[in-house]
Amino acid sequence: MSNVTSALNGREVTGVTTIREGGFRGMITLRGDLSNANLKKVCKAVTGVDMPAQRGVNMHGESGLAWMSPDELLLLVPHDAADESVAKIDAALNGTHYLAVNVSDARALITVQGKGAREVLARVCPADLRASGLPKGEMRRTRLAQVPTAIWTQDGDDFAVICFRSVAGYVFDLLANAAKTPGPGLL
Amino acid sequence: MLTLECPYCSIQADETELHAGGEAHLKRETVGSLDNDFEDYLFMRENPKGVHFERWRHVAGCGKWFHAARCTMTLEVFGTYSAQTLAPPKDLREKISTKRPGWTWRAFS
Amino acid sequence: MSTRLATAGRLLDRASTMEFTFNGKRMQGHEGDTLASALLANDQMLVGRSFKYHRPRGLVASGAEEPNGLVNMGAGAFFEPNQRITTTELFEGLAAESQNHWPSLEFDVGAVNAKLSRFMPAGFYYKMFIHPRPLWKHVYEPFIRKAAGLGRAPTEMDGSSYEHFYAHVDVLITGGGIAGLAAALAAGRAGADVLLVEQTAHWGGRAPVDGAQIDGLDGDTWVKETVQALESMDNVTLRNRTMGTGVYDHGYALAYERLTDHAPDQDGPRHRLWRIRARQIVTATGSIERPLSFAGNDIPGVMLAGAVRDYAVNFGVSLGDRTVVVTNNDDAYRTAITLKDAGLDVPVILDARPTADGSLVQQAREMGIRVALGKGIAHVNGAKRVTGVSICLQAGEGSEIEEIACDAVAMSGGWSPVVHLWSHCGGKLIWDDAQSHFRPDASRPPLGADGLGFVVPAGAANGAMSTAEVLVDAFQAGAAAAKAAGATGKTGRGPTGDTPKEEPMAPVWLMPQGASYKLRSKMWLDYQNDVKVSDVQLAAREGYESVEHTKRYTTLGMATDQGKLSNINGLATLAGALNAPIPAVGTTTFRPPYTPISMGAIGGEARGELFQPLHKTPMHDWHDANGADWEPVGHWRRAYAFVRGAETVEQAVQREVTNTRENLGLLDASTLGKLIVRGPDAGKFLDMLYTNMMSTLKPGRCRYGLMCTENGFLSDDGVVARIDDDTFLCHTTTGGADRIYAHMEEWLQTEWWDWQVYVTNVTEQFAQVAVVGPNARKVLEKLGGMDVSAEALSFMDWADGTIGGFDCRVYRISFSGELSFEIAVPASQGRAFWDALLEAGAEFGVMPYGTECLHIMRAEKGFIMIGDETDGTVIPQDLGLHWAISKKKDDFLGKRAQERDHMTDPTRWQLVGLETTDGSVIPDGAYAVGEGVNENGQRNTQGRVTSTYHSPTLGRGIAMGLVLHGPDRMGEVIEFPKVDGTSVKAKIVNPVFFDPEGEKQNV
Amino acid sequence: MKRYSVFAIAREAMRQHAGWPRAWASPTPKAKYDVVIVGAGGHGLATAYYLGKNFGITNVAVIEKGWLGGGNTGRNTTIIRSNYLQDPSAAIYEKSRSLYETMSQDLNYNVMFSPRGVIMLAQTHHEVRGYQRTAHANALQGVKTEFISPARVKQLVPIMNIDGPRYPVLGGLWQARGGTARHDAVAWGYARACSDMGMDIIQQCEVTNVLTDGGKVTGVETSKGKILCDKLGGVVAGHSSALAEMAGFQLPMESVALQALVSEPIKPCMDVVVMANTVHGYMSQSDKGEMVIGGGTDGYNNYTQRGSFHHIEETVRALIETFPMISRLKMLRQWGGIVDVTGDRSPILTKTPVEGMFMNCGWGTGGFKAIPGSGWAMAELMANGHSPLTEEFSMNRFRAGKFIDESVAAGVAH
Repeated sequence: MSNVTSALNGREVTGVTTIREGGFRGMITLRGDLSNANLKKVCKAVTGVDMPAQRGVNMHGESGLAWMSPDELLLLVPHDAADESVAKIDAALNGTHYLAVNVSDARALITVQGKGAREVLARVCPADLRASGLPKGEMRRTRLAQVPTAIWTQDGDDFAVICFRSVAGYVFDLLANAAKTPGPGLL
Repeated sequence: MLTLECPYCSIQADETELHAGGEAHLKRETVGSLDNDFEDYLFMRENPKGVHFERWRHVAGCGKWFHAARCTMTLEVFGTYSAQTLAPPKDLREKISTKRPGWTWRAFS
Repeated sequence: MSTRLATAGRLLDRASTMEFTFNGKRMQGHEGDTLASALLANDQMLVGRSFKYHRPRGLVASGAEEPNGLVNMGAGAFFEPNQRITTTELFEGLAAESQNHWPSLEFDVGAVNAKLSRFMPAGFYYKMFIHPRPLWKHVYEPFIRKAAGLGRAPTEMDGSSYEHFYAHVDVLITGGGIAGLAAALAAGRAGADVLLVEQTAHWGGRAPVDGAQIDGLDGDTWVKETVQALESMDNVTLRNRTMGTGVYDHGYALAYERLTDHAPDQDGPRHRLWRIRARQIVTATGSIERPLSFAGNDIPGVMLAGAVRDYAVNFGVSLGDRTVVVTNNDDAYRTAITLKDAGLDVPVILDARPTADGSLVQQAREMGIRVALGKGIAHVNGAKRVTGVSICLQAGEGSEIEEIACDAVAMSGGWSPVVHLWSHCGGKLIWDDAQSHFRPDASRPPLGADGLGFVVPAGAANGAMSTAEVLVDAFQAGAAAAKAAGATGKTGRGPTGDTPKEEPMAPVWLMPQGASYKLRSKMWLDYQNDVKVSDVQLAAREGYESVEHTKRYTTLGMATDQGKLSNINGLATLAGALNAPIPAVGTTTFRPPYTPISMGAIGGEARGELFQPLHKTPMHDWHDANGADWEPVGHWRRAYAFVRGAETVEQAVQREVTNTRENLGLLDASTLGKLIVRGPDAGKFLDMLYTNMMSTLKPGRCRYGLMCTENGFLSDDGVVARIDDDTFLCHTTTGGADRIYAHMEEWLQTEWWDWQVYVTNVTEQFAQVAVVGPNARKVLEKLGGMDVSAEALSFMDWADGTIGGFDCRVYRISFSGELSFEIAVPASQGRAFWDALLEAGAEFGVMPYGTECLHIMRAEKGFIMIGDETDGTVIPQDLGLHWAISKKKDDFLGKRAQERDHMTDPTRWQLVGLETTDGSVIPDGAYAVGEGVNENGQRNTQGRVTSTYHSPTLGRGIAMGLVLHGPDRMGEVIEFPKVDGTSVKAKIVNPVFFDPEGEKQNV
Repeated sequence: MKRYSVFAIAREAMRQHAGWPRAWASPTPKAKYDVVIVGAGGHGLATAYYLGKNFGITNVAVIEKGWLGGGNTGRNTTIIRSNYLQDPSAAIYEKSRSLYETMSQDLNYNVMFSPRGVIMLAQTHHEVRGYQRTAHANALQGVKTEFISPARVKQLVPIMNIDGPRYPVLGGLWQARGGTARHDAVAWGYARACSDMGMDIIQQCEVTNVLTDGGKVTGVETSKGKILCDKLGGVVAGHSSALAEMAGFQLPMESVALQALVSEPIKPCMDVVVMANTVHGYMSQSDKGEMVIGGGTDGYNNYTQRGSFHHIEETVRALIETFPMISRLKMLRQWGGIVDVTGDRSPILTKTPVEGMFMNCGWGTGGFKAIPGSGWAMAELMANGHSPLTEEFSMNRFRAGKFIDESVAAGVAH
């Protein structure tokens, strides 16, 4: 619908490493007992993927499940499927103690793609971004410069960054600035 | 620049991803407590030169609070553990005893 | 004179010539030169003036330890003071000027200080300028400040950019000499992730200059092959022009990469600050030669012997035609031999030792160089450059035996390991008698997070002084570090080196041993700060016996080289004066950085737009384009007012208030915190967090609540909406969203972890607009959708629905006293919703309003504002908010604290309204005075204003304030002095100034 | 005592400066003193000095585990101001500031008190209101301050960027008679004057126990043996908790690292002290020409005198934003000190549960400016058992909830 705008309107800067706003994505914060069978079942039903291990991200297309903490998952779904997904979870977990909220619009998704992506991130991120420190399929909740973010890679080369919507411009500028020049070639 | 392992996500977290939360294992005093007990609870702080137990939050991470046992003289970290406990775990206390024989902290040793 | 030799210069590309200027004079150098070597090649011996006496200064060293060669460099946005010329690579067009002189380097009026130096011993300023008192500030101090200070202050915003880089490695090796290379070989072969950094542009350090033979190869060849071998390893990264600057706790280290200093036209950041987490750090930082203390050792032309050799071998530059070498060790003979080989004259080697017969000594003799044993320099002759030396017996008192003409002196007092990085984080030192230096005590390393050592010293930095020893020691260090970092591969055999047999050095701290006061007052320890042997001795005599006292009293080692040349000599002088062994005197603390690093690099990318994250609401861009006068609120910016046309900000505010009261206002309220609290225990939890009862709130209803800290003070407020039996939505202040969310998590995780409650922060999920004013309902009805009538949605109700096609949640709450709806839509639709309200509201006189209008309207209604009425010392009871403090609850955060004596004291100031008797506005922050003064002579007070405005609605000044017994004193007039000496009188009134019955908001 | 003056210098210059006596003696401890002060930092030495000067009590030992002035006195950024909001703070800091005015003459030691002026920048409307409040309070407290315009700020500090863009300067709280002094000289000057009064300054002497008898202090056990006394003053900053523990009581405080840094020296470019609380940084230029910059404190207990680097980073980036020209200066040195921070971040000057023992501690990040006032008040408290200046700073205030909270006005380390 034309009334809808993402945080950065799909901004991108192309280059050796391309920084792009990842557009709309449905995101749901789910807090609860992650070992609960119903919870696992509905998560699978909504996203099509299995429950990830500690720090893991399992993705299938636009959908996926990310482990955020021992009692928190982030569900990724198509943007327009977020509300109905929350409804499905509510139905499935009715009677248990949990919290499911659509947070799609509270977040922004920025991708860092191409050669040098790890080193673009390493300019502003204190986490160990070596392939051994941040392997494929694992999410690191950390900070980029002065704001909290979550970053992960599915293929080991391209990265996705989730941050709060209000600071999407800051994070984008930060990454675009870092991507202007080549890194030292360590990672 | 400390690093502490978050016991909830098993990440070696950088100090800048953490928030320091002061002394651990405080017992909350509230309505009905004596003035000096309430004062102790809010203001009297262990300030040892040596083994200390404290609270941290993995704030730019999983968001969980946890406990750490640390030496304030060398900054050695003896271990981190759950925030949902009233006392340091026994194995950690024993580990500290091998490194700092005779240590005490409040009622713990 | 110093000049360029016809041959030699292993680092030079003689085919490439570069032009540069020094004090405006055009000069030429070659690619590969440093600014220092290029200046010497142009016979520019005089490079600066000292700090205190403005003595003429020439180069003493060839590397990072250089204290004298500092220049102003560049211009405008690229100007930089205190650039060290020995570490400045020459580039085409470089423009440098010398510092700390007036009117010129050659003729400096400040040099009169040198003539008066006998009146300016160590600490002289503590003893004079005491009377008369005002003169210090107005006469003496400005004079001293002007005389000090070295380089010029930059005036413009820096034109360069900077960046950080976070690296995690197994082994960080600092120093790319043969020790660092050998350590990297070992660690790399063992399979560790290795980062090797070298401060200069070249690998190999001193070894090639010193003629080292390694694995049967000459130094240069071995270095080249080893660098190639390391570059071929995937797990090893080499960075030159990158200095290890500091070691911090838990394996944290900083390295400072100078990316474009040598090529200013190149794009990209100027410096990169590496922020490294290493499991192990190898310090292969080499050693630094010590000067000798003889009279006149600061005259331009006196240089460290190793530096003389560096300039000759690396840059093909001779310091002089006739160089006297003075030493207490064999190494300086290498300089004599090198100079002789280059066809220069070495009239004599003065060796303070009574005997010397090592192979280098023999070689020098065989070359026909005169070696005078047991001799030293009584004094150097010359003023702005060396013209000769007078020779004396080292064992004597300085009687002149012979005078020798020369134009350069190469001195060597032995070598000290660079222990800075070892020491930064607590590594301890031991005194090595044989070498007369401090070196790392391997048994007391800096301790990491696991309580084990994480720094391994290697090579000369560990006290290994010969090529052979360096290689063995460094290779072992690399292997040990790799192993400690968890690498398990085999390291194989390490490189081996050949070393000529050297004889022991002899400590010489004073030359000659029995030097008179006159000589001692001409022996420089710290060249830049003008600290002499006599100064240290005076300090000791006056009781400044601790090494830290001496350092601070004399300023020894506090110059920009941080004592790299002077510390050991100063310590030895102090030990001598105290008649104590040197190790008993101890060392000063080594602090980062190893050499100064740019503030720009420390700040990194965080400048301009990236200085701090700017939080933006979905409507931010509209505000920006429509006259928003921004106000920072936390990391958000909120519009203070929307300024139209030629009006002032104040006029805009008054217009917005009037329009909202009369027509229709819109406020972007998106920044207010929104927290979802859910679970069977959510009500119980909120009852603990808020002072009032939240568990009794009915779904569909809203309630205003107060939060206190456990210490009792009011910390936040906001409207809570109950969504369903298990779910609440808590609004916080703008600054409170993250803080209160964290506060909730803290209590849930660390105190009430068995309570079934989940919290999440949905602040940014929604754009929230306050639609306020008599026409508020009209515009919503025009947009159409849900029923917003008074019957369907009464005051303090909320409902979900649609308005104008937007899914939304509407809260019927008011912070202005007007008919008001706060409407939340998904953030992605926020801008469209805002636009729709503006369009539909046009016929109803819609105008957006800012935070100041909000503040005035709430003050007219007597509503408190967190941050105005509260300041961290105010409890809800002070604000007359008893109605919001539940009497029924056994407990809530802050309740016990509010029972303490001082909190229940009836003399606590209480909230009232204040109406000025003359209609004016009480100044912000004014206090109401009481009678008399207190025990400390301060005027007694009886209250203060907390909020004060001109109310356009009432056409007069209104205020809220905290006043002693205020609510009992209605109608009384109290006095608020202004800072200009006048005062304003105000009547104590009810704080609700406008529509006390709520007739406007309840329609 | 040989008096210091330009004439004395001239005289000594003619004889190779051989006639300068020791600035202070280095005696072995006596068995007993009337008063023992633990800690020969600025506060401890000032306490001893005013005990002697104001109360004639000179049978005093000041004992120090390291070298005198070697703790926070010699590690701070030397800012002196008294523009505090709360009455008790303003009283003691203004007393202190006024004593700095004449300290060089009182001590016959040039401590280089430089009343060059201190500005606290207001960069949000909230800060404007806060500092206007302080200015009003100060006027009634006898502290001379004024709230000045951005133009005046720019005039006083031409190198400042007052236009933002992020945090434009909206004004500032200006205290013209605030400034700086030479920190080491303050300790040395007091030490020399104390020694001259016959007091013993005993360095390299560590207290290992506090001796009491029937709840009354009798002396201290030290690395140089037992030293008895009638009254004991603990003035040991970051180590106060440890000393209190020896005496069997606890203090409401924690010890953390506070950091500072200096640039390389440059020619004079900033004549005043600037504190910028919104961006968290403060800066002055020393007489040597170094830009002296204060950093923040760590959030965790620490006795290492080393802090975490990110505080340096945060401070430097804040100051680059405020003073863009410093970007091309270089950091010469960074260091840390251990400060003791109380529950309300205000100091404690107090009697203790041990009769005859007094504590002066908790100055947190702002102790240097308080040295003479703190010593003056502490001496009065120890001599008379009461001082109007220390009344509100009792350690018992926390129990009643009677805090002295200055964070209301300034949220930054200072």
